[in-house]
Amino acid sequence: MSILVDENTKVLIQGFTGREGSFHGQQMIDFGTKVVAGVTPGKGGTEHLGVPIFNSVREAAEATGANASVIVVPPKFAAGAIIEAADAGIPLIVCITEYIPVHDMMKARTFVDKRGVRLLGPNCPGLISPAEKVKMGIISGSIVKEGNVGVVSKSGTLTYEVVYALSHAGVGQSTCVGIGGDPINGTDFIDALMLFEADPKTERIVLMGEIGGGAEEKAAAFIKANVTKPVYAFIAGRTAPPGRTMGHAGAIVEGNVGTAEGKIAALKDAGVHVADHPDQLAQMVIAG
Amino acid sequence: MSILVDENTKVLIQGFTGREGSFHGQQMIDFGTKVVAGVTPGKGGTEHLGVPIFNSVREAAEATGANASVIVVPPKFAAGAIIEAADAGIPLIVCITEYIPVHDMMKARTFVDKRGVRLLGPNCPGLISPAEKVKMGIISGSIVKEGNVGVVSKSGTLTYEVVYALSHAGVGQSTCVGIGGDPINGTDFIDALMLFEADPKTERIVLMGEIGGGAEEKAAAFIKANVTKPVYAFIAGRTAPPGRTMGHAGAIVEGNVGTAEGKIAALKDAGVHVADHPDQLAQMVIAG
Amino acid sequence: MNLHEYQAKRLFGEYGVPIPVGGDVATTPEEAHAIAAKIGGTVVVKAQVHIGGRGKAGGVKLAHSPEEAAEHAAAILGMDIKGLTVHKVLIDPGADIQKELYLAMLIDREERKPMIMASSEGGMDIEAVAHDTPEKIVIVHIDPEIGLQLHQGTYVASRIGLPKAQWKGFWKVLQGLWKCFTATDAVQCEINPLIVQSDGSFSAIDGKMIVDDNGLKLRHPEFEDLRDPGELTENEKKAAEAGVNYIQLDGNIGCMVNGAGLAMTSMDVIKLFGGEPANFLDIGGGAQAETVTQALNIILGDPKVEAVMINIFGGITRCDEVARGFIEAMDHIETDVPFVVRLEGTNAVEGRALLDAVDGLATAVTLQEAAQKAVALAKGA
Amino acid sequence: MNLHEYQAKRLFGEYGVPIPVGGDVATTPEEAHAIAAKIGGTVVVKAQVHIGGRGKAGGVKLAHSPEEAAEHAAAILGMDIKGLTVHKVLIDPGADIQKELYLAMLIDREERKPMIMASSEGGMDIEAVAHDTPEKIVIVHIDPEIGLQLHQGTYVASRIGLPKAQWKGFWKVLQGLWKCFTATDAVQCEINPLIVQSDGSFSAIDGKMIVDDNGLKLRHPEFEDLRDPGELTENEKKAAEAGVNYIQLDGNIGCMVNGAGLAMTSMDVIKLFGGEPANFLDIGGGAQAETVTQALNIILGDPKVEAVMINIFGGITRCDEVARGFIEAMDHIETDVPFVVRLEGTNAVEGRALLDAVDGLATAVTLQEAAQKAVALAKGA
Repeated sequence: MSILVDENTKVLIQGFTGREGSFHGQQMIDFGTKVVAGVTPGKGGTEHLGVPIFNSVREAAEATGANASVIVVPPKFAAGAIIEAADAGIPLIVCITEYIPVHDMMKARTFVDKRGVRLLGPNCPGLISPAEKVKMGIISGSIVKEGNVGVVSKSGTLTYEVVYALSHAGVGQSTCVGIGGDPINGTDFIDALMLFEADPKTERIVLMGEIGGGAEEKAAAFIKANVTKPVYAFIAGRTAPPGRTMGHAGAIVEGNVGTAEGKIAALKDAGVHVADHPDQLAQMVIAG
Repeated sequence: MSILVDENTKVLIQGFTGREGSFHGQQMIDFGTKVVAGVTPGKGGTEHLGVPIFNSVREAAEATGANASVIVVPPKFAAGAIIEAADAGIPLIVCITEYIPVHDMMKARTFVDKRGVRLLGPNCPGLISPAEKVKMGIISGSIVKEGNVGVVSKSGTLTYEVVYALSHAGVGQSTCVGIGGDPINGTDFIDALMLFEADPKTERIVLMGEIGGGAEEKAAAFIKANVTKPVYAFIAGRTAPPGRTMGHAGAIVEGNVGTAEGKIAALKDAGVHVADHPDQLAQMVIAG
Repeated sequence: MNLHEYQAKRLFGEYGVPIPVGGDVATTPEEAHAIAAKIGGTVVVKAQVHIGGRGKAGGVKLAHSPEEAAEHAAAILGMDIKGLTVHKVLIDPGADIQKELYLAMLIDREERKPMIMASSEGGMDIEAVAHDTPEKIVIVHIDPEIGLQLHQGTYVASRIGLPKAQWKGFWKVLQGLWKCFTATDAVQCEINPLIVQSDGSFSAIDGKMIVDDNGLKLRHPEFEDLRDPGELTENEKKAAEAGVNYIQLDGNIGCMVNGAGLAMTSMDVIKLFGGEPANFLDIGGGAQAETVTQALNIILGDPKVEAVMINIFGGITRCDEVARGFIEAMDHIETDVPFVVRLEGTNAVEGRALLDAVDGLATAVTLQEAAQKAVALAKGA
Repeated sequence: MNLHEYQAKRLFGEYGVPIPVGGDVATTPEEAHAIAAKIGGTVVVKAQVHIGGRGKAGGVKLAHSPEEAAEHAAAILGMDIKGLTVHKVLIDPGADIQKELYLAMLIDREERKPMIMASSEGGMDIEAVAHDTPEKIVIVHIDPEIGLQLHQGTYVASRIGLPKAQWKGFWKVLQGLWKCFTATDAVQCEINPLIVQSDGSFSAIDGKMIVDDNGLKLRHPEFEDLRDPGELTENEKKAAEAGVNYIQLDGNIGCMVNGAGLAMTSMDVIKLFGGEPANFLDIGGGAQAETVTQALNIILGDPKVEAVMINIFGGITRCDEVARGFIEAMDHIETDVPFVVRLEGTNAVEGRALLDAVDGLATAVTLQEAAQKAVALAKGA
């Protein structure tokens, strides 16, 4: 079992025939993911890496029964791709693309909410479920291991660090979910926490946040009120200077809002085990 | 008990200070409706018929706790008024205004759906609940009587005919609901049938349809599958010539679509008692 | 309101849909000659009437010279097509047709959204295509909040089998049609056929548009000039001015009712009791005395009317206003036509009291009674 | 990207927000004189710097003659305000202030929607207003699908206490600001104060704008000309050109990392082990060898750098690409600065194999190990 995906998840990839789409599409296939279709306008009717290509998501979904989409198209077309997938009735959309304009994302997010569609990302590494052999995104299949720790993170590569350390120490994951660090995105910490809390396969939860915004503080309040499973956390950006955006558009400390200290204090107050560095986080989880 | 409204319904009226707003607003008050606010941009801070006036729905709702709105503003502003009420979080909107452009209504309907708001109308007589003493709209309070017949109708004045006949014969109503005959509107027959089916106070249901569209046929299918209470119906427009719009923008027979014969046959097939004229409908209900 | 082909295509063109270049409308053979000469080469002469099947009726003809165009125009102008007289012809350049498509923007009432309907099978009756080969009909719903999206254009282009080289041109047609649809408050914008020419470009060589009357009234008063007055009866013109819903029928009992549903019901009940309604007339909600006066004038303007039934169940309409309008009308109209009046609902007591002062007026308590009396009065006339 | 007041107000004006007439920007006292002479009467001379509190710092002065304007310009140009040098002054006409309001269009991340923030208390620090008198802050969220609605303008106008006669003018300001906000991909459009003049008209006498860098890159390349180059270090300019996220800091350990979260974490871990990061540098996802080469050049362009830590955990980024970029950079750069490289994840094996060919390169298996080695190398330097 897993959150968000299972053995019935049939994935289509928007932007499959591009450079990144091909590379990571192949990795998804290699991991065992049922990649049933690719979408590239103008290449419909062809085949790529053994998968049929369609001109539009709707045609792909109608022909293959795809029920989840991974988006790896350029930023200019990414919000449109999210809207296209939602319009075609795809219930789960994982958008990897970064640098999407915030105005585009506000429209896309409102649209997916209206359709009751779950969006992960954008600017996120996607999700991976070792037990279900489903990988939607770019988290390396080689670093994960089947197990019972649910991982949710704002950051892609930081997730890899922690997951890698966990797996090396023999602690597997139920599902790893990257929600992305953009100011406007889909699934947030609380959504993921709710899913992990409800998932019988998940016994412990790892949360990786970063400076900026108030998502970690809200997650802490939610954990305090609703999460019974042990939660472990790390917050990146303790040394970041205020007023400068740290890569992720959301990662900026403005005034006293969004500091690492505030987030760590809130999490600790909620009973969360907070680590000083990623290796320590893995050690804490391993120690149980 | 009643559908849609109860003793906690606090009504605001958008367009209260206008000619129609004043007349029907007074009638709503006289019927016993808790009219807590009026909204007329520019007249905020004044009073009208003993009710405080606000410049906007949000101000009115914040100040008075209004949780339902009746809209009687001119067609040019009516779709905007619906959006304003939904935007202010009003969960029940009754729009009386007719002649609203269909493009405006498509936008407004999509917006209210997104907010999970119930819309009745536009171009409808509204609703009235004798037992709860709530009247939102223009159905004359003098013709209704407390009882257990649920009435739903596309047509305003036709509703009055039937309700009048029922009341005169001593058969009261739980709630009378006019859904309006516009091509794009809110609550439809099926919504109302679901509510009446679930309402313990409603024992029998009266449905008045008219030519055009397919709402009556769909209602018939729904009744057949889901409604256990006896349903009585009348369909207006048996003598209407095809291809001519009969007042209501929705009332047009195009080809074989939307004929009175087709609707009557579908309703009869669903076990509905269909009358030849309004008085007969009342007689059928009275006869039980 | 229905627009003629030439009006629809001009609007399409204004919003960026490619249309035949140089086409213009003529009301005389001389004008047709001049337009054809200006266009040069082969032209097509097309009757402008609000009815289908004009091709089969001989209302569309090719001409290879200005002289021939004038001849065809002379033949078509004044022609009767299914009861409608042709007053105008459109002279368009002859088309370079490689492929004929169907493309329309409509409103889907069930989904409460605008929708694109398209097909690779253009130039024929789309209902026949839908019936015989439903898989060739492509339907896409447009979210009215965010409007037409690029992926929808791609989907339609792909489904109707256009090669990728033509997608960009098709997208421009679709965008133009959508802009036209929304900006003009249209409920239908149809291009049949939309042709692909030998260079891969598109042209809307036929067009049909219906504009929402409510939108027209509020936002496009200028479209009133596009209304074809030849297609309304005098009474219908008067009704449009007075703002009442009026449709002339074949019977002899005039009806004045408030509310469309009750108006239809009143007609139904008249028929049920053996009469024939002379019209549908809904004075609308909240009508004032003046509207009532105008409505009565319109009803009595139909010479077939031998009795009038007034059936008002007041809601937003107040019976006393109706009574005042009736009394005022009676002051100005000389007529022998008998009336039966039934007032009920809002301010009915006040209204009935006013009518008590009118001599010899038949009244009724119920609609059935009113209808029966009206049928009797009409037979007695 | 932050815009200067004069840039923001010009854009506001383009989208219909009323701004002071005749205002212009000067880089010399002579230009200031000419602009003031053209405006006539009293003018205000305003320093154009991306920092608050310029008024208190003496960066805003009234002048009653062109001569006085030139004098003030001479004093303000070149002035240091909180570490920033003033290169430009705006000369605006003196304002006729009856009332000062606050109006801004922002993005609410929690609600994921644009929002209007307004207050009757303009001309002062809005955070102080929000703190002291929160009831005087009016917030309205805008649905991004349907955009600004008239009722929202009415609500704001009513809540900030404008008399009805001024609503129409206020609605135009709001519409203009909304158009500007969406058309320019702004994340902030602030007018503080928006003044009401004695004739009841509005004028945006101060303005602040921040444009979304992603939107700018895709849709507004022309805005690059508005960037104030004086506020970026040479290295930051190079980073912007290379498309990497780079922020120069005060330490001596250069960092090159993929991913913002891991880059911040790498800085945190360096600090944890007693070092001081010299920069934040995220090469982004899927960086090619060329980007890596440019990034290394940027890091080494900072003379404070005494050791460099490269920490790559490949996902969409491939370690072999990074290794190739590193090797290429080493071919062109002469440097004594020691490196520690840690590669993990996608194509790490291939990447490490490539690096094996580089003599004397320190490598690490974990981030902690890399950080410890980098701290040691920097101390040894």
